[in-house]
Amino acid sequence: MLQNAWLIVWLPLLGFFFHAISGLIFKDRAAQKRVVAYIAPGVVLAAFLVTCAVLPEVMALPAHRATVPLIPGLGTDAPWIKMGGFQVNFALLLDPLSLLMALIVTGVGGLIHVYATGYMAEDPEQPRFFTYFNLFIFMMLLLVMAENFLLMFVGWEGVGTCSYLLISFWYTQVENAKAGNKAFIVNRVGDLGFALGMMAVWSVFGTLSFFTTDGRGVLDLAAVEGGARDVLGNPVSAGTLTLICMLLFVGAMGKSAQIPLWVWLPDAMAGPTPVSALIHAATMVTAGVVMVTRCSWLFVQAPDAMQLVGWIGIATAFMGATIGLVQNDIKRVLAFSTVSQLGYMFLACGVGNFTAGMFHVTTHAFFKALLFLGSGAVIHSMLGEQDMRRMGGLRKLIPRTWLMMFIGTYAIAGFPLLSGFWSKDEILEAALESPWGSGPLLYGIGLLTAFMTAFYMNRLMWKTFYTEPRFVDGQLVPHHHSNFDAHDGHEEHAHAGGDEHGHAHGSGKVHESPPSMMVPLYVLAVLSVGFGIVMAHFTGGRFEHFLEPSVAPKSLYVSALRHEEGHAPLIPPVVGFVISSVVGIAGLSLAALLYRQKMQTGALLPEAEKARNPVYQFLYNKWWWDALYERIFLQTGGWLADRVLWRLVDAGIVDGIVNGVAGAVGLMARIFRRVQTGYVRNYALVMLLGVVILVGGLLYQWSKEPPLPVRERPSAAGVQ
Amino acid sequence: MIGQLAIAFPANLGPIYLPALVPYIALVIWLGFVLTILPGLIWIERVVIALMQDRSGPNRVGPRGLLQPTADVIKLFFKEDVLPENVDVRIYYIAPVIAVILAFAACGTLVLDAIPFVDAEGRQFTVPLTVGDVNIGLLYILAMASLQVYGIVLAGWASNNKYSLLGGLRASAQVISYELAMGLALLCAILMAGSLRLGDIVEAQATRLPFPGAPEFLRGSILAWFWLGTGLIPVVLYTIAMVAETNRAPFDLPEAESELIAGFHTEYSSMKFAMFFTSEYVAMLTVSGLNAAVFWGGWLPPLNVAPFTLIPGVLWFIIKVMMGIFLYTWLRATLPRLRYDALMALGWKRMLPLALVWLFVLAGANLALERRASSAPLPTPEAGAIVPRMRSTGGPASITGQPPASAEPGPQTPVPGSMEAPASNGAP
Amino acid sequence: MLILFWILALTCVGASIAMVVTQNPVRSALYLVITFLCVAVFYVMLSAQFLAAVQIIVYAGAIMVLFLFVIMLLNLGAPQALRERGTLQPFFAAVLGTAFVVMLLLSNSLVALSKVRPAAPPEVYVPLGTVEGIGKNLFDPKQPWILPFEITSILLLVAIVGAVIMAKRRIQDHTP
Amino acid sequence: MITTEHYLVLSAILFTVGTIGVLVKRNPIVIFMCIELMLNAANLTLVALGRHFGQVNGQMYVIFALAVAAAEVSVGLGIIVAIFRTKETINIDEVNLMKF
Repeated sequence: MLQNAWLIVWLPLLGFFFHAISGLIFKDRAAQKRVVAYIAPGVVLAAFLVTCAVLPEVMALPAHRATVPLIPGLGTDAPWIKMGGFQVNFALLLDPLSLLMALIVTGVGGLIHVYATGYMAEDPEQPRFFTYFNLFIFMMLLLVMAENFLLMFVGWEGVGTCSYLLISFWYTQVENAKAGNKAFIVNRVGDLGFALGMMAVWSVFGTLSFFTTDGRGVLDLAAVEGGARDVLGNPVSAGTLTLICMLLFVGAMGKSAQIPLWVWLPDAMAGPTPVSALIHAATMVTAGVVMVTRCSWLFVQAPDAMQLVGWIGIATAFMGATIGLVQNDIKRVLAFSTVSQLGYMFLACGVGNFTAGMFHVTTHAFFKALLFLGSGAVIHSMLGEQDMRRMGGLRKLIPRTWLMMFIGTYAIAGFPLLSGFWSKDEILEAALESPWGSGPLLYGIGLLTAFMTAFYMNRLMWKTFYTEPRFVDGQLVPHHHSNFDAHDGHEEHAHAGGDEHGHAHGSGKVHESPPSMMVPLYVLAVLSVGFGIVMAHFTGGRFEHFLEPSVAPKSLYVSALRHEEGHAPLIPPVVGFVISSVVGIAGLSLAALLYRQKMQTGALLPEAEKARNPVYQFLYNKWWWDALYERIFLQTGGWLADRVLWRLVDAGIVDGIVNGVAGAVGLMARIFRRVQTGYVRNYALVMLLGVVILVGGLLYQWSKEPPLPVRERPSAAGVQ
Repeated sequence: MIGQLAIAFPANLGPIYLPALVPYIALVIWLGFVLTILPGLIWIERVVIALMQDRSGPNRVGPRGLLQPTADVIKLFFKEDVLPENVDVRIYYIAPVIAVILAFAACGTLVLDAIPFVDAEGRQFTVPLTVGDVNIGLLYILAMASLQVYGIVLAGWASNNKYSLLGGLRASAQVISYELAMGLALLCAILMAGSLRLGDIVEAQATRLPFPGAPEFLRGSILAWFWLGTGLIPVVLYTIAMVAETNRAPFDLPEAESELIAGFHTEYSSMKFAMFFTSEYVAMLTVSGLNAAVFWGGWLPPLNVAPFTLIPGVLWFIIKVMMGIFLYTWLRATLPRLRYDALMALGWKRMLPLALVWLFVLAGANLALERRASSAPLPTPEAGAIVPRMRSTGGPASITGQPPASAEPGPQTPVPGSMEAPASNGAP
Repeated sequence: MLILFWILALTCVGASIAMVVTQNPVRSALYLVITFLCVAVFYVMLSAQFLAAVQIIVYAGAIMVLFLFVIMLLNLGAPQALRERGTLQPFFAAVLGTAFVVMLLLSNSLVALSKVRPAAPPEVYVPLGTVEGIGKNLFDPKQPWILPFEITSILLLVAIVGAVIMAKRRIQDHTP
Repeated sequence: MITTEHYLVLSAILFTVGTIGVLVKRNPIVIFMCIELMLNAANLTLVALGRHFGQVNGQMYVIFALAVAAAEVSVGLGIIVAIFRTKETINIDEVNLMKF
């Protein structure tokens, strides 16, 4: 099976091709949608099965690592680019890290695909949606399984493209298109960092492959005993490594929505909810964490970069949590929670506990997907309504959805023994023992963030499910998310051979979601509950051991910091558990206490109060980040572009030079055109002048050295 | 040869090297003939035309008008020499001179006969009876013929007369056009003979069999001559072209009375007119002589049998030339004048392509024959039809009158990388 | 021979100068014909008989007749038609021309050909100029002339077509 | 005794005369003639040098030069006729579109 690992990547790609041309195959849109709805989740789940089959084989290998060809039939050294010493191969790297991510991508992704078949059933452009979705899965798999930086970069850019396409999937609404643009453009900044980091890697290590059989890969060289070696075998200076790591981290910032490049993620919620779940919560935004983890051997030898990662992470976590406190859009709350959780992950990386970060990536994928899909189910039930201020009392109406959301909330809030608790606790513990100091500070902020997370998640629950309904059931106005107007959508729906709940839509009543949406929720709920305890507790740190071959050992980091290993933890783990549990439960409880008193309005502050409260405004407006960016980049940049670059540089200097040259030439031409009399004789005269000068020069030359050797003339050789 | 009698003159008569005198003898013979026959030609022409048109012709001056040409000459001598107004005087005067000089220059290289000599060691060799024997003889004649047009053109232009100018223009266009067909027709014969020298061409006819396996007495007979040997078409083409080249009827457009009064010599009178007249008839003699030499066996008798071989070669040649003159007359009496566009169309669209194609056909046939001959068991140098027969008197020596022996090694001297022995030409 | 050379050379140069000086194109053409004929005789003196004949046939017989034909056709014979205006052009031309010829003479005397390499004996070069010598060389597969010869034939064909196209009166020129 | 240098000097003079003619004449036909003269001068040089070196190449070149000259004259005179037809003159100073 190992040699067939290319199937993991190829199945979604084939799905993509199929969906892309399905419009040509099926004349009947309904039939097309039906077939696509089977093929799209089918290929992803098939890829999941292949991954599951490949996993034990890889783990059975001594190095827990395998390089397999990407193009079937070719070797692992099948070159994609080959220029001189620069070679990039078409190959996949299979190791615990990539396989873990592949499992998440295909597993969670598959579930979300199944969910999406229900969620997108009414959209007439459902085939296009799944086209992008399958392409995204392919690109994401390429990203996590790439054998080298450049192939990873392809996936990196590919998921960015899919993200853009899916955010603005309903492109007829201009906000969606703008959100897509914003995501794409902000990501460009990060991508530039990644690209520069990649070039720096190549210039130092002379290759882009992570591992090679001859031990000349980037990470092979970085993992050399006694510090990283460059391509010539010389030690790489810490400064160089720091530069490389910082550049790579800039890329991670963009993709994983860290300060200062986080602003695109909340806006990305404009896409369909499965997109938010899959791309902007479970998989793509973790790409930065994966990349940092993949490069852990580089990062651990660059302490300054690690510190930066850690501080950025904790700052993002805190900021995301604070903003999440006050958002009203159900998906936005989740989006800021995602930003916040990603911050946790980077915090884990920054303090050198990459496995904790990856653990959180995994658990987060489960419960955040659960939450997003649950919120999607809520939105679906509410006929497209997303604003929590117009919800409430849904627990009675959609109890199964409530249960799923409840599990998700408690999982993310760090309720004891649920999976979020384990991973978050591990991160906080690691932060407390931060190798570069400031451990208590990080721990404190982390706890505060965890508290706020629990609070705003329960706030979401209360606003949505427990308080009095702030709408009239049966009179809901459907919010049609579609590129076509309501009639078209309903006609499509009717043609699609409507199931019953189509009529529920028509009646404007809240209704439970169809099974295709609920079944993935159940699976994710189970994982959210059980995964953490199984992995972290029952199997005794199985997860950590599993990832060990892919991640730099902590000892390397500590030795790089010249710290001594094995000092006693500041607080024993049991105490840590308790503190985490208390904080989580406290946050949940506080929210419950506060909102129990506001059952009618479902809001802690009246609207008028909100407008006057500067703290509220500060948080509600996302710390004024967007305004800051607007001021700095849009206005300043606009001024720069308009006044300086266009009017001064382009119109003044560049055009001035060009026009000046042209004008000068014209002026010269006006002078010299007198030479062109039009009389051929004059031209011929000048030619003769040239010939005279030429022959004269030659003669002068010959007068100094004769062109031919002079010989004596033999006698009687004359003519007649 | 002086007849076909096996007479050979000794080469050295005392201190005199006889072959060196041959050109002077030829000059005397040829000039005498031309100057004598010229007035006669006019008489012949008039009488023949008169006979053909069933009228008396000249009959007042002398018996049967025989003295008529003399009277004409005297009249021309004594007529007033008119100089029209606004002519370009120098060119007006020089044009007839050019015409007559070039006409005579061309006819000088015609070969009248071959004189056999035997030197002191008893070796026989022949010397062509001609004023100037050049190894590019045919080219020379063509060159002179092409220059003759100057006389006409300049006369036409210098006369300051529209008719003259048009006549001159017509003449130049006509001569240039027909020169091509003429040259190509001659090339066919040159191809067969392998030489440009007139004497060689005639000797090639003398030693030729009419067809392979013909009886020996036909060798060099009238059937072996090139009029048949080149396949009839070249001789027809040449005959037409030669008439056109000399601006004679039916190609006499440069002096078409009905359109151009008298064409280029409208403004000429007296002796200058006589010069044009002379040049035209000398040119007729020249092209007829060329016709006779190239296509009709030159000085050869029609058959190598007794009554014919008794007549000297010079006489045979003159007979053939006179037959050409008769042809001219006959055509003039018979055919109407061509329209100008028909003239051009005939020259460019009919004769030139035909000549070109025929040249190719002939060359191909010769090549095939040569192949077959060279694959024969015992190839002889004479086997190929285009094997050049180089005369021993080569180079410019014969022009300068030096003994031919001095240039003996000339043509046969192999130059490295440039020449091969003729026999090896077609060998695979 | 030397006397003949000098006579011809002076005739040749004189005719060429007269060609340039005279205002009458027809006379120019005639003087040029004289020059060509002199050159033809030089060819004979240089043992290039074939070239001499070709020079007369092609240059004097065809090219110059063509010139005369065109001159007469366009009726450009009137001497006053193209009178030269007084410009500095002739002066500069004369100066430069003089400088040019002086330099050419200098170069000739400088190279001193016969001192550099002795002239070939007559038995080597005399056969070269005959029709046979030229022809054998021209079509000798070992010599590089066959291809140029064929290309020349194409060139002439092109020239024929070009001349016809150029001089042909277009029908649409005369339709309103 | 005519040496090769005689011919070379002669052709140099002829060539220069032709050059000057090209420069001073206004009648394109005469200019053509002058070019022909220059060609002839060059041909004379070639033949003279060919004889000097005992090589046939000089004469070969002249043959090709003759062919080219013939082609040139035919096309050139065609052009002149065409120009005359459109401009009613062939004064080369009035055929001066190649200027500012």
